[in-house]
Amino acid sequence: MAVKSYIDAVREAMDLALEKDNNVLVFGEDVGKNGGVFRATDGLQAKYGEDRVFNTPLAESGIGGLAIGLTTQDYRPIMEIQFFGFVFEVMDSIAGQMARNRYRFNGTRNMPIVVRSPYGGGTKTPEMHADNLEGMVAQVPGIRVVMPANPADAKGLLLSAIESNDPVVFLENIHLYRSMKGEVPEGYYTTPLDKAAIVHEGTDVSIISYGGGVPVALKAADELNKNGISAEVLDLRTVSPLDIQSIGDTVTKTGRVVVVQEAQRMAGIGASIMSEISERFILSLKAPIGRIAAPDSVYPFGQAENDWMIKSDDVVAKVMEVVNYD
Amino acid sequence: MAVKSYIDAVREAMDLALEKDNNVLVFGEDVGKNGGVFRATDGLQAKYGEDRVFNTPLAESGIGGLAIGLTTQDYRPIMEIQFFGFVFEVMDSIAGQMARNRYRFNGTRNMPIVVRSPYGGGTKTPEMHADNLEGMVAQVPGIRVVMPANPADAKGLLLSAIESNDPVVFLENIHLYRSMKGEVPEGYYTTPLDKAAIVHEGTDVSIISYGGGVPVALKAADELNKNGISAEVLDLRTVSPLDIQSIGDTVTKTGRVVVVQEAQRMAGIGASIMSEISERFILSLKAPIGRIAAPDSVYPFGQAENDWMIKSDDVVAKVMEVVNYD
Amino acid sequence: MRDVVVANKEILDFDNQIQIQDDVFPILHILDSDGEIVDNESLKRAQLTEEDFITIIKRMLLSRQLDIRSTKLAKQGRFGFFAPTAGQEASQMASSYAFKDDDWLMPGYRDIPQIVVKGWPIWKAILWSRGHALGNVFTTEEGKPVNSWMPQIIIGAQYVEAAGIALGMKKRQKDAVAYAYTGEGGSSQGDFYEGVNFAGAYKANAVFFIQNNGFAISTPRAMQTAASHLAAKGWAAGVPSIVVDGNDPIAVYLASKEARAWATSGKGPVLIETLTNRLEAHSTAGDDPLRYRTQADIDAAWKKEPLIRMRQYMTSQGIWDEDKETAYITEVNALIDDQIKIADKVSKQKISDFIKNTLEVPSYAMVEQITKFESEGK
Amino acid sequence: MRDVVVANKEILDFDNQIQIQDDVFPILHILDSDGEIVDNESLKRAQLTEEDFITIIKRMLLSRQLDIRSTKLAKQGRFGFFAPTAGQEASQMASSYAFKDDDWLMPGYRDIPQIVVKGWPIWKAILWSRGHALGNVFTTEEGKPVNSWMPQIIIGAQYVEAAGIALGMKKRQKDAVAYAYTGEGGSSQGDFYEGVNFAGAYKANAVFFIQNNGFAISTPRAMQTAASHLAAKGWAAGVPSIVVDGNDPIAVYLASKEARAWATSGKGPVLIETLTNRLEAHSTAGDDPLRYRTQADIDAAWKKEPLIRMRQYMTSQGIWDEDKETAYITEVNALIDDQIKIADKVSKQKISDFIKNTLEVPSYAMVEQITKFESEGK
Ligand SMILES: Cc1ncc(C[n+]2csc(CCOP(=O)(O)OP(=O)(O)O)c2C)c(N)n1
Ligand SMILES: Cc1ncc(C[n+]2csc(CCOP(=O)(O)OP(=O)(O)O)c2C)c(N)n1
Ligand SMILES: [Mg+2]
Ligand SMILES: [Mg+2]
Repeated sequence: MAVKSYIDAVREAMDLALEKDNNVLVFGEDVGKNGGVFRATDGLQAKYGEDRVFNTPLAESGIGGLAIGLTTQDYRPIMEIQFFGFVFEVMDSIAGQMARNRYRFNGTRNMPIVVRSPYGGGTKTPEMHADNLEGMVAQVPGIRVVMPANPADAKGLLLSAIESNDPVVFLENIHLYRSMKGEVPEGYYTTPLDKAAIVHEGTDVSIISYGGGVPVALKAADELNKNGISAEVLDLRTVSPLDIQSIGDTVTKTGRVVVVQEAQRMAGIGASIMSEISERFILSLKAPIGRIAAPDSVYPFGQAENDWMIKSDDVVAKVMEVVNYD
Repeated sequence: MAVKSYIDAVREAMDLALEKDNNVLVFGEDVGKNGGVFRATDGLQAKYGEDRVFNTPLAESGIGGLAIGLTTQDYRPIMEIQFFGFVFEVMDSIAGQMARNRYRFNGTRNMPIVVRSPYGGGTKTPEMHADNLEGMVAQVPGIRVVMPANPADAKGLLLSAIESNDPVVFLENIHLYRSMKGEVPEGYYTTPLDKAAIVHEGTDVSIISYGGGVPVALKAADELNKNGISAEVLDLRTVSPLDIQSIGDTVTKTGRVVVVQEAQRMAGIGASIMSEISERFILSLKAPIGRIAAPDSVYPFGQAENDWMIKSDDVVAKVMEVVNYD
Repeated sequence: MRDVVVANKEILDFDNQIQIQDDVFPILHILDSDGEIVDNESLKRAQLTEEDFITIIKRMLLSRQLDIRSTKLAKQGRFGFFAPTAGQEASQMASSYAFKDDDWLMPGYRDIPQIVVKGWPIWKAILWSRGHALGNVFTTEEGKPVNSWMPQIIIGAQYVEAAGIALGMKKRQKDAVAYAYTGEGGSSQGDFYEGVNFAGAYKANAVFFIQNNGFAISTPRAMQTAASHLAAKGWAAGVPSIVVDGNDPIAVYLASKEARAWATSGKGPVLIETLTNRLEAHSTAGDDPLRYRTQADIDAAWKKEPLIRMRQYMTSQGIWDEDKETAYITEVNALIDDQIKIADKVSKQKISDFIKNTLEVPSYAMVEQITKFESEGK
Repeated sequence: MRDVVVANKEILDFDNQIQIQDDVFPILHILDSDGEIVDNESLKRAQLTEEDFITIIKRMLLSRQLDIRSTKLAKQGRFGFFAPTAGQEASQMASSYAFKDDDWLMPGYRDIPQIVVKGWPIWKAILWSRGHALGNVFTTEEGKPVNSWMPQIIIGAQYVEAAGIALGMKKRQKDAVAYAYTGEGGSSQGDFYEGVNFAGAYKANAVFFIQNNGFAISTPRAMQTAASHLAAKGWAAGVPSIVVDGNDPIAVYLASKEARAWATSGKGPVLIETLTNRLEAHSTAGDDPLRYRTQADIDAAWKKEPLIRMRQYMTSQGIWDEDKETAYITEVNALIDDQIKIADKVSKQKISDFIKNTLEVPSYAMVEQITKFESEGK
C-alpha cells in the first residue's frame, strides 16, 4: 500500500467517484482551475471538464441551493464550503433544507449531497477559518457528520459519503491535510459510515475522540504505554449519529473514560458521548468521565492558537487522574 | 401581584425597557403596527414612535446586521426573529459576529443585543416554526441563551437580557405565550441570568429541565407526589452557560436525575447537563441518568406533533425507573 | 474601457439616475380592468385559443373556489395552515399555464393552486395544509410524478434551489425550466438574490416570479426596498426582468410564455414581477388585515381583481357566460367536497414513520426509538 | 398604474433590455492612464488643493510601501495574514480621503490601508495580521477612538452591519456616514444585497464600495454574475450607483465626496463600483495567480496602475517630483521599521485573557478555566 497524505486521499476519492459515476459533480468557490485553496480538487477540472467540476459565484447559500436543486436532475453533488467557519452562511440549506427533505417528502426523495469542508486549528489561519463547529451540525436530525482522522479513512469515508443517499457533512482537518500521512489502499473502496474504529487497543482506559483529536489521543496513548498504562483509543469517525455500540463496548471493557475533542468544552461532540455513557453504561464506570477540550472562549486568533489547543500532555494527565481514581 | 400571561409579561418588559432607556430599540418583521404575529409588541410603536419600534424588510441576516451596527451608535437593540426556525438565515450575525465581538475587540466593545424569538411545539404551526434549536446556539461561546418557563421569569429575565452588555438569545415558548398565566411582580425588576431556580422542592429525585419542558416536569412532579415520590424540579432558565452549581446542588441532594427537554435526544441541552454531571457529580449518583426527549426525527409537521412531543407520563415513568433503580 | 459617451456630470446626477428605473421597467398590460384589450398586437402574440381562454378562466375559478372553501374550512379547524390567494389568480394561474409537465415548479406557501393544476390532487394539498406528510408525495392520482417541490416555508430558499434545478436542466440539455415564485417581501431575502444571480451567472433554465401583492404579512411594499420596481433586482443580475400587470391574465401569460422560451433557448433566466393584490388576510392563522390596512384600500383592490376583467372580456367574445360559470363552480365545489372526504380518510401519521423518514439507514438510537414507538402502535 | 408609454413589444425585447445596462452605467473618468485630464470641469468640481493632491499621493505611496514590506515580511514569517493591495491605491486611498473622522469605516480583510490612514497605528495592523487581539483596539497612538470595525473576514457581513451603523447615524441625526468596502466577489453574497437594500429602504447614511479588482481568489469577475456592471446591484435597490475608473484617483475621490454629501443629506446611500486590478496574489497564504491568470494579463494591468498616472499628472503640475517621492518612501520605510519593532515588543496573548474577553460576566466553567490557566501563567 502506498503512503499518502490526507489531502491526497481526499482528492483521490473524488477522482474515483467522478470516474465511476457521471452523476457526481464537484463545485464550490475556486475548486476549478485553482484546484481549491488547499488543492484538494487539483487537476479534477482538467480531467473531468468544466461541466462536472466548476466554480461558483461567491455565495455559500447559493452553493447549498445549487446542490439541493441538482438532486432533482439525478446529480450527486459534492459541494465545497471553502472553510467550515463559513457554514453560517449556508445553515438553512444544510439544517433547514437538505437534512429535512427525505422526511418532508415522506421518504420519496433522496438527498445524495456531500458538503465537504476544511476545519480545525494549528495552521494559523485568520479567524473564522479554523473553528470546530461539528457540534452544531451534529444536532441536526437527517444529516450525517463525518470527520476522518487518517488518510485511509478520509478516502474510504468520502466514497461512502458520496454513495450515501442522505446528506453528509464531511469535515476535513486542515492541520492533518499535509502533516498526516498513512497507508491508503489502492482503488475504489468504501469505509462504513456510522462505525467507530479502535485505532489503539488497550485495557485500562478508553480514550474516545474524533477528527483532529485522534492524533492527540494516539500520542497520549503511546506516552501512557511507556508508563505502563494500556489505553484504548476509539476514533468515532462518524460523529453524528454516534456509534453507541462501539462506545458501550470500550466503556464496558475498561470502565474508565476520557473524552477528547478539539472543540471548546461547551461545543463539539464530547457532551453527547458523555450523555450516552451516563445514561446507558454508568454501571460499568469505575471513575468519573474525564474530558479534555479547549476552553470556552471564542476560537482564538492565530498567535496564541497553539497554546489554546488541546495537548497530548493534558490527555495523559487526565487519563492518570481517571486511572488512579478510587 | 397581578396574574398575567407569558406574552403579556414579555411585552411589559419591553415596554418598561423602552420607557427607561431611550437607547433601547425594538425591530423586526411586522413588530410595528401589527404588533408582531403573536402581538408581543402590540401597542409599542404607538407608544414609543416609529423611530424606536419599527418594521424591517423581510431578511433576517439584514436584521442581525442592523442590530450589530446600531450598537456603534450606543443603541441597545432588541431584534425579533419572527420564528426561531428562521435562525438559520441569521446564523452568521449571531454565531459568527455578535457573539465574537467582545473577544474580537479585545474587550473594548459591548454587544448589548437581545435576539427575541418564539419557539416550541404544540400549536400546530407550519414546519420550521416550532423547532427546538436552543442546543445549536448554546454551543456558541460569547452568547447567552435564555429560555423562561413562566411569566414572572419571562419579564425579569428579559429585562436582565436587555441590561446585559453581551448578546442574549431570548427564546419564548409559543405554547406558553397564552396558555401559561402566573403572578408577575409590578414594575421594573430583573431576574438574574445564569441562575437556575428550584421550581418544585423535592428529595427523592431531581428533574432538570428548561423552557417548555418545565411545565411538563412540574406536572410529572405533582403526579409523582400522589405516588409518594418527592421530586425536585430544577428550571435552568439560562441554558447557556449552565448553572453548574445549582445542578450539582440538586444532584448531590437527591442522587437521582432525570433530564427533560422538548428537543430531540440528539439536540437540545440535555447532553450538556448530563456531561457535567458525569464529569463532576458522578459519585453522588445512585442510578443512571434518565433522559426524556423527543425522538431523533426532524421536527414533525402539525398533525402528529402532539404525539411526538414529550409527555408528563413519560417523565413519571422514567422517574419511577430511576427511583426504583438498584 | 468604453468611451466616455455620457458627461461625468450626468453620471453624478444621482437623483436622475434612480428615476431612470421607471423608463427601464414599463408595465406590460394587455387587458384593462374594464375587460378591454389595449394592445391587439400583443393579444395576437399570446396565441391563446378559445380553449386556452376557457382553461385559464376555469383555473382561476378553481383557485378562487379553493380559496373560499379553504378559508371557511380552516375556520372550522378542518383545514390546516392556509394562505389565501384571492386576487392573485392571474398572477398564479395565467403564469403557470405557460409551463409544461417537464418544468419544475418551486412554490412558496401561497402557491398551492399552481401545484394543483400541475396534477397534485387536492386531497394531498389538504393533507399538506394539515401537516400530513402523505400530502408531500408529489404524484398525480395515477401515480405520475408531479415536478414540484413542496411549498417552501423558508422565504427565499426556493430561489437558490430553483437555480440548482435550472443548472441541472441545462447540463442535461433538457427542454425544460425551473419556475419559482416568491412575494415582494421575499425579494428582500439574500437567498432571493443569490438564486437569481447564480441562475444568471450560469445562464440556467429558470423563470422567476415576484408576486408583488402589496404586503408581506403587515409590512407594505414600500418598506421592503427603495427600488421603484422589484424587477430591477433581477435585471441587476444581468437577467431580463419585466413588470407585468398582475391582474391581467393575458399579459401575465404572454410574459411567462416568452420567458419560458428565452430560458430554454440557453440565454439564461428571466424574472417577472406581477403587480397584484392580496385581497384577504395573510393566512388563516389569526391575521387581521385591518390592523395595518384600511377597508377602503381593500375595497379598491377588489375592483381590480383579475376575474372581473377576464369574465367580462370572454363574455364579450361570446366564449363565456354566467351559466357556464355557475356550472363550473358547482363542479369544482363537488370536487373539493370529494377531495376533503378522501383526505379525511387518510389515517394519522405514526411517529415511527417520521423517524424512518429521517435517514435512509437509521442510527442506533433511531432504531431503538422506532422499536419503542412501534411497540406502542405509534 | 402608469400609462403604457413603451410598446409592449419593446418590453418583451429581452435582449435589448439587458443591454441598457451600459447606458445606465457609464464610467466616471477624469485622469487617464497617461496622466492627462479628460474632463476639466469635473477636476474643478473635485476642489482638490495642492495639499490634497500631496496627501493623496502620499497615502497611495504609503499603501504601496506597506504592501511591498508586508508581502516580504510575510514570506519571512514576521507578518501574519496579508492580502496585497498593489493596484488598488486609488480605489482605497482616494476614496477614503473623502471621509471624515466621525464616519465609520467597515473594511474587508484587504482594506488595511484605509484603517491606517484613519489613525490605526501600523503596529496594530501588524498585530492584527499576526492574530493578536491588541491590534483590534481601535484607537490612535494618542488614545482617540478610530471609528473602524476590525477587517471583516466573513465576506458580506460588513455590508449588513454598515446598514445598522448608517441607520443609527440617521436616528442620531449625525453628519456622518458608514462607508463599507467589499470586492466584486463579495457582491455575490446575500449579505451584500441585504445590506444595500436595508440601507436603501431606511434612506440611511451609507456609502458602499465594490472594489472590482477582477478576481475573487482565482475566480474571474465574469463568473460572479451576468450583470455587465456590478453597480446595477445597488441601483436595483433604489440606491444611486455609479461605476468609476478605479485607477483614477481624481474620479474615485470626486465620486466618494459626492456620495458622502448625498448620504448625509438624508437621501439615502450611494454605491460606487471602482474598476481596478489586483496586481498580486490573493494573499500571502500560498496563492499562486499563475494557476488561473496569465502573466500577460498581469503585465497589462500593471501598466494601468494608479500611481503611474497620479505621479505623472502631479509632476506635470509641478507639485511632485522624484526627489519628493524618494524622500517620502524613505520616511515611510523608516516608519514601518519602527512600527514592526513596536509590534515585536508586545507580549504574547494569554489564554486567560481570551476567556475573559468572551463574556463580560464569565460563566461557572469559564471561571474555573481562567483560574486554571492563570495558575499556569497562561
Ligand atoms: C425566512 C423567513 N422569514 C420570515 C418568515 C415569516 N413570514 C411568512 S410569510 C411572510 C411575509 C411574506 O411576504 P411576501 O414575500 O410578500 O409574500 P406573500 O405572503 O405576500 O405572498 C413572513 C415574514 C418566513 N416564513 N421565512
Ligand atoms: C463568507 C465567505 N466565503 C468565502 C470566503 C473565502 N474567501 C476569502 S477572500 C475570497 C475572495 C473574495 O473576492 P473579492 O470579494 O473579489 O475580494 P478581493 O479578494 O478581490 O479583494 C474568498 C472566496 C470568506 N472569507 N468568506
Ligand atoms: Mg406580498
Ligand atoms: Mg475581487
